[in-house]
Amino acid sequence: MTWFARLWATSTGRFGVIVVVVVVATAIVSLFWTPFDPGATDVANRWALPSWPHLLGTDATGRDLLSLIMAGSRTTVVVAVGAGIIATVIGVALAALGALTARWMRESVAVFVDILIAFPVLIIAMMIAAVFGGSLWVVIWSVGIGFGVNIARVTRPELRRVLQSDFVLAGRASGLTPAQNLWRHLLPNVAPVFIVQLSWAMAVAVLAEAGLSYLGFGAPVTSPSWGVLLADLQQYLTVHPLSVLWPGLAIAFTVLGLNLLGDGLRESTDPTLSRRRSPSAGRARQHQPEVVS
Amino acid sequence: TGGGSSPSSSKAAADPNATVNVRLVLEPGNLDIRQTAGAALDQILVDNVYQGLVSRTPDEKIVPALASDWTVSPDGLTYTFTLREGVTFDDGQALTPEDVVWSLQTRKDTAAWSDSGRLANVATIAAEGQKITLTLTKPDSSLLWNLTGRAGIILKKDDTVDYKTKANGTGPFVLTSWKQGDSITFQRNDKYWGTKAKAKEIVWDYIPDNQAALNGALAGELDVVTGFDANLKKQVEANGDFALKLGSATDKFVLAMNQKSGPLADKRVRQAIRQAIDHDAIVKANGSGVPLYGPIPKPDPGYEDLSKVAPYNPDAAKKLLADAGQKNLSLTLTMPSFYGTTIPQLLVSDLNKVGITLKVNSVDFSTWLQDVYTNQDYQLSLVDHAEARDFENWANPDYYFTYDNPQVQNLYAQSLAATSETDATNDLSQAARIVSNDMAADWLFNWNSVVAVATNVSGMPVDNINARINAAQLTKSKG
Amino acid sequence: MIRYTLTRLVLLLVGLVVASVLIFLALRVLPGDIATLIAGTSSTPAQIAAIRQQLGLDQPLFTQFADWIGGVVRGDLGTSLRTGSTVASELAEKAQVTVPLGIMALTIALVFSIPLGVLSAMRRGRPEGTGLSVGAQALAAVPVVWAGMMLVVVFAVWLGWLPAQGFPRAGWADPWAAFRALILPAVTIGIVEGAMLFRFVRSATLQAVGEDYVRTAAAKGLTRDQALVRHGLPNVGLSIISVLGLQIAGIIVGAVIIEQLFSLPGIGRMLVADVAARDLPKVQGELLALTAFVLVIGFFVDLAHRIIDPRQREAS
Amino acid sequence: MTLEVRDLVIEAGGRRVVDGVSFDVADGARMGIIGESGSGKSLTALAILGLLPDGAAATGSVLWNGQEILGLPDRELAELRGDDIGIVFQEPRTALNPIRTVGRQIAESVRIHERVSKRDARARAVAEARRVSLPDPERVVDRYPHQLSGGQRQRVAIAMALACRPRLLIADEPTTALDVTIQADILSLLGDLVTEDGMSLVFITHDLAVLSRIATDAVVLARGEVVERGPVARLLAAPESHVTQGLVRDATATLWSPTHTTLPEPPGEAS
Amino acid sequence: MTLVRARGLTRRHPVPKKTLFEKKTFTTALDDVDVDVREGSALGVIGESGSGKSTLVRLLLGLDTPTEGSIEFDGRDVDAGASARDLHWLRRETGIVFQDPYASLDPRMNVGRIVGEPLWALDVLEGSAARRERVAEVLADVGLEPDMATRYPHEFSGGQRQRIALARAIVHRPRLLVGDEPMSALDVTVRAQILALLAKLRERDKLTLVMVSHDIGVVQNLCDEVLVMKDGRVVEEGPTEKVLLHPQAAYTRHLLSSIPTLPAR
Ligand SMILES: Nc1ncnc2c1ncn2[C@@H]1O[C@H](COP(=O)(O)OP(=O)(O)OP(=O)(O)O)[C@@H](O)[C@H]1O
Ligand SMILES: Nc1ncnc2c1ncn2[C@@H]1O[C@H](COP(=O)(O)OP(=O)(O)OP(=O)(O)O)[C@@H](O)[C@H]1O
Ligand SMILES: [Mg+2]
Ligand SMILES: [Mg+2]
Repeated sequence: MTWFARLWATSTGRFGVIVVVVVVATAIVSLFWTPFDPGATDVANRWALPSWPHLLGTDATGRDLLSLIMAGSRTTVVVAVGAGIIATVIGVALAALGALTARWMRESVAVFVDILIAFPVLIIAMMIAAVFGGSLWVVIWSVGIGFGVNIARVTRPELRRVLQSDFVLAGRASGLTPAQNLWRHLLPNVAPVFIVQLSWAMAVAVLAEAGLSYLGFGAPVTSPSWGVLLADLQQYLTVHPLSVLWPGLAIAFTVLGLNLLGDGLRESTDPTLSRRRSPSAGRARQHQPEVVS
Repeated sequence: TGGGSSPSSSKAAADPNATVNVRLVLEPGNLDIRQTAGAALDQILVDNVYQGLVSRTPDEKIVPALASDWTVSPDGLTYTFTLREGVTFDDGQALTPEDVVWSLQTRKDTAAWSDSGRLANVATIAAEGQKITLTLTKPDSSLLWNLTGRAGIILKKDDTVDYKTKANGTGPFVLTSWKQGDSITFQRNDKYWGTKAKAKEIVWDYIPDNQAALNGALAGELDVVTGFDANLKKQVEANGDFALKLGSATDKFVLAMNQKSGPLADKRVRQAIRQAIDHDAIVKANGSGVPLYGPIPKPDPGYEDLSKVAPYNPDAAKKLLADAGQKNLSLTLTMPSFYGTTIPQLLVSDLNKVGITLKVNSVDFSTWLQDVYTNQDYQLSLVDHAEARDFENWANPDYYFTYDNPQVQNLYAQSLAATSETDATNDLSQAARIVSNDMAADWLFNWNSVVAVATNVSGMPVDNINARINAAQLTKSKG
Repeated sequence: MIRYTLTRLVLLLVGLVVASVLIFLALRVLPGDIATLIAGTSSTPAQIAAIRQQLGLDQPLFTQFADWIGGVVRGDLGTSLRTGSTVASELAEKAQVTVPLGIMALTIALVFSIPLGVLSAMRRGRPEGTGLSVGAQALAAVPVVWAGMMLVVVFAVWLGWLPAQGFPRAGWADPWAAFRALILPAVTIGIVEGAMLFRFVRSATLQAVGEDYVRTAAAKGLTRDQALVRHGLPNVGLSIISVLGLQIAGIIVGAVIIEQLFSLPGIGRMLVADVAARDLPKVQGELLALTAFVLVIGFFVDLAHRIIDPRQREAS
Repeated sequence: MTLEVRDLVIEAGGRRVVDGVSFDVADGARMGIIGESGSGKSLTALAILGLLPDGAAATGSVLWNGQEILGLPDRELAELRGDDIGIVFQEPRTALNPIRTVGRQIAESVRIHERVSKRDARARAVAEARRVSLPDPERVVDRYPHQLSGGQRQRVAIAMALACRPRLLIADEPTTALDVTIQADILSLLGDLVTEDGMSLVFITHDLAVLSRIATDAVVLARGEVVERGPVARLLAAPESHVTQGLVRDATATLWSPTHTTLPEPPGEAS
Repeated sequence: MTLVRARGLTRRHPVPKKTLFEKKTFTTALDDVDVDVREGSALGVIGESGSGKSTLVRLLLGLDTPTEGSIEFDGRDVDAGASARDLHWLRRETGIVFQDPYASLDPRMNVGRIVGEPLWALDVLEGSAARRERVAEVLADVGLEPDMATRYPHEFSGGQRQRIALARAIVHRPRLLVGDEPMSALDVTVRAQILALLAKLRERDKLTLVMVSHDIGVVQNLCDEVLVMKDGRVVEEGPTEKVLLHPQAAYTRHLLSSIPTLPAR
């Protein structure tokens, strides 16, 4: 079975995949079509309740909420992917430095990572926002840095473990250079741990976008973004409670999807959850059922 | 609107021991009235704690304060004030003429103090008994007005009070505590020289979040909510314990355009932007305020209706842009982040309709000060200029407005030098018309204050309360 | 153990030094300064220069850093440029809101996540276990701002049981009012953080279910649930302790947002205001204190690990 | 005290992995269960005590002294476990709780079933540790599992299973993870204990040589079914089913033989 | 003729410092060991867990650097510190099978790639077709179907996996095959099969074998020389017959007497 089939077989994974597909598809569709121009205001029709033609209603300046939510998924995708990429680069770099280099280097990197972890994401965000003004980049970089450090922390021991595994040694015995070994054996085997972390990082990024937008460090106030929309509409919560529901639901739905995707990936890639790991020493005999799920 | 304070609708007798909780939006950085800029300080400290020789009413009339009366020589060069007797500072020390001379002189001579430039025309300050005499180098029709503000505040000579966190004034209230990030508390000054304040205690609660303020009001934790978002009107009125009051104000939301270079140096582009913006929609979306088409708002002298200069007309705007050869114009608006999202949303949409892509960069106020105000590194900027009678900025070519028209500068100088109020006003309105015709900027609207006042509260001023709130009459009845 | 503590202490100090340099440098990159802010929108360059000199902002960077660090070493976190009061005293004052808020939030998070996480792991595969897990997943996905608003609308605005915002001016002199003011904010952070913790507890417990030593314990005459609780959980607890270290950072972030939402005069809101005001000495003092706090928590987490886990307690 | 297993069927992961296994263990008997890896030996043992892992379920009948114990509520089964029936598992590395002293773990079943005080429990732990020949029992009870060697840990596991003097001991490959020298010690220890107390023993292994040392009778499992049963000596000397024959042949092929060193005849062709 | 010749091999590992203030300490995994492996012979290494068997094997194959001592392979110095490419000559001559059939195969590679890895890495045989052919051939040699090359390790039983590992170790036709307890993780049935396979390869390809095992039966059946180790030292060595049937060292005797036996048939 491919990893995807295994993922699809778990109910969490399936839900996660569906959510991600829905969000990405919405983002793509919104590039070409939304019911209304998401930026177009129509003050005469402000605070319309859900009805035709504004299926989800309108906001304080009469913008169509459905169009805004659709267009906002673009921002969400950009934030999630951007934060994901930065977290990946930082995570891999720090994990590699912390696992593959000389011992003094490994240990200093580990200490450095521990210090960085002590800086909450938000504080990184505030600093970046103060320098460059509120923008998506603030969210992307701060979550990317913050979670990259987390990923490094989780991936490093995993990398060490794989590094000490017999098949890496066997690779050396077969004549592989360290670089070849890294590429052929180490990275593919660390990838699962990594991907799981990544999907959680993306979930955090989506949530962080909402939190940072509320504090004014997030996306530009006029860009279609769920976080901005939520921050914007929450001011009128007691008067127009229905409108604030939509961005909240969109965020919760996406975050739930990404979290469950991460859980599903973990279930479907972690060998400890399907069969017991072989003891590293001793003469424990292993048995393998004919069909492995 | 227009009255100094809202009449109380409650018949119940005022409670002399009342504590009134007033929500304000922006907290001052510190309490140093000498040099810390920002309306947040004047708003509560001037009149209530600190006083000048003269003061002003919410509708901009100049009235006696520490001076019981004053005279101006016919040539407009000598101002003579009679200082009241029996005035004491909060620390118990009596106010002396030396304090007055020292305060004004130090203000004039200390660059770091705010508004020191406003006393630039004053040549000498002298005291003789209770008579304080100011002689001027040239007539200055704004001097009295200036003395009602920071420039005229009277402090105790060589006071050692920690100005940053405490105050020592002569007003009807004593500042008793400042809990940073939360509230400032005033207590009635029982040794006040004039009519004593009505409430025993006023608490200024700083709550930036509108919804939190509304919740606080609904939960009975606040008696007055200023800076109320008119969009939340329904909620507060449904509650029945509050009434919404509208007050006039001199807040001008100025869409400044950097006309030194780039596409905005072209007057047609600036006009196109003005005509593309639907000012009525902005007012409607904001829920309060009045449209404004020139640099002087209605409460200030020199106001006239300039709505014909650049009326809303997207088609005309498109044509102007085409004439100017601007296709696919993309502009960046730099604005402090605390003005909310409604206005930028409308601007983006309106400009988009005529083919201008607007990017909005909302930043910390300090970043705005550095980039826009100091370095003039911007294309469009949006700031609320709350100060009354601040036309001088259009006559200052170095100001961040980047507007430089000698004719306007002359007219303004002329108005300052005028010894008759009518002349001064006429000069101002003429200058304002030129500024608007030059498309020096766009004035989105004249903000009005919206105040939610509990039905058992009386004496809450509603006009111009962004500039100052005289709380002497403010009080609450029991129940 | 003592040696280990010393080693770990050295690491902690190294961490603090690195952090202080990072903080100092990072803040100097901020555009705008407090002098222009004090001077305002009708200022002249001369006025700004005068203020800058008055505040010592014209000193070279290194001098400023040396002054600051020198003070920190002597236990002086610095003074605010805006108000002239010491950072330490302001932190101490705001801590009266934030620390109880954090403790309450953490307590709520723990009280709700640990038993329910364990329960849902024990009832895995059954409707109630799945239901708990789905509920927690959903809660963990809710933005904290949204959760806070909903709670306010229900419990403060509709039902009027609890205050909607603010903190009593009397502070803890009026303990009941102060406590009530913190309930909604703490519940908001508590359930969102607790939901995340729940997921962790559940998965750690599920892992413990499969451990051989839990089965061994059951073989000795415990029911399987008892075996899990008596033998699995203490081990789960070990990993929860490490996660808690990180959770504290999460609570700090939550506090910044929540203090804003509930207008609480706490450290988070003060920090945001100070950054906006470019009161750099104060911001760096606050950040250093915050970082030190998290690092110290990390220190104690590691020590706790050592003490609880005999495998690590061993020196050699 | 007899154990009767009748038509035990275990479904795991949607497959039938134990299919109709029956056997009896009389009082004082030493019964072996052998079979190749994956033949269902461990699951059978776990099913008897109601300790099957998640996703596995048993049907059929398990009688302990004539009482049906299969499908009893966990609470009632728990009273039997450790008291009437003790079990030792294969892997000494993971079978002990890493954060509890071994003394506490040894005495736990005593505390559960006999409700003795903490102090008495400790004394019992020392006594039990001595019984399984742990060195320096007074001190060893205060150690943690990671401070013991593999052989010592397995002794602890045995002490734990025996602490309440069960009537039946199930040993699931208790020596597979150990060195031969240690294995020899443990086997003789077990043999002695069973003889002394007269309890019955179910010994699970895949190793015929080990089986022949410890058990008198055995059942042979293959793919979840019993393919042959009888006295061990007979099974080794004259295996009937070809599964047993294969096991015996393969065992001989790789087994150390102190008498000859010539290569034996080629073993079963690689499949 | 001596294929491998090692003198005075010592390997110490630093004990990780638990605190900054500790002195550096070492454990000695291997202590002054001499080994000679004759071309075409089969050397068995036995001894209890932790006696340094694996350490010895790694040193012999240049996978680890000795703290002291030297190794020659076919008269040429083995320098484990050299770059991977500079060791290709040694890798072409040697192959290794590890104990754990689950841990030694990369779960994310198919069998064809795993087995073909030495060919690829060592640049043996030109062209992917030739390599594929050799992989199919060697799979057949170890008793697996050639079409299994496209499957993944987890689809195989332990015994089959160990054959895959064996195929990888011999795919480039080395002269020396080293097994580090290649059978101890398998059950008797499979063990017998692998044993037969090794015997066949030894016969047919004239492989030199070094076989580490705690399982004395395996050594007895496969090897003509034996090395007995304890605590990093060699306690006894010599022809299999001599050492196993007439052990001299007390430890060897104890070891042999611990082994369970079947009653004679
Ligand atoms: N939790 C489980 N879920 C699904 N299948 C299982 C589970 N546990 C065991 N099995 C399968 O049941 C069969 C019997 O397993 P069992 O552990 O009883 O074998 P065994 O005879 O003890 O083998 P070994 O000698 O290797 O210990 C095997 O095919 C195994 O794969
Ligand atoms: N990387 C290492 N760091 C520290 N000590 C090590 C390391 N590798 C091996 N040792 C120690 O060296 C000694 C010999 O180990 P080695 O693995 O060679 O033993 P072995 O005979 O192969 O044992 P086994 O039969 O368990 O595989 C052991 O005490 C081991 O703990
Ligand atoms: Mg088993
Ligand atoms: Mg080894």
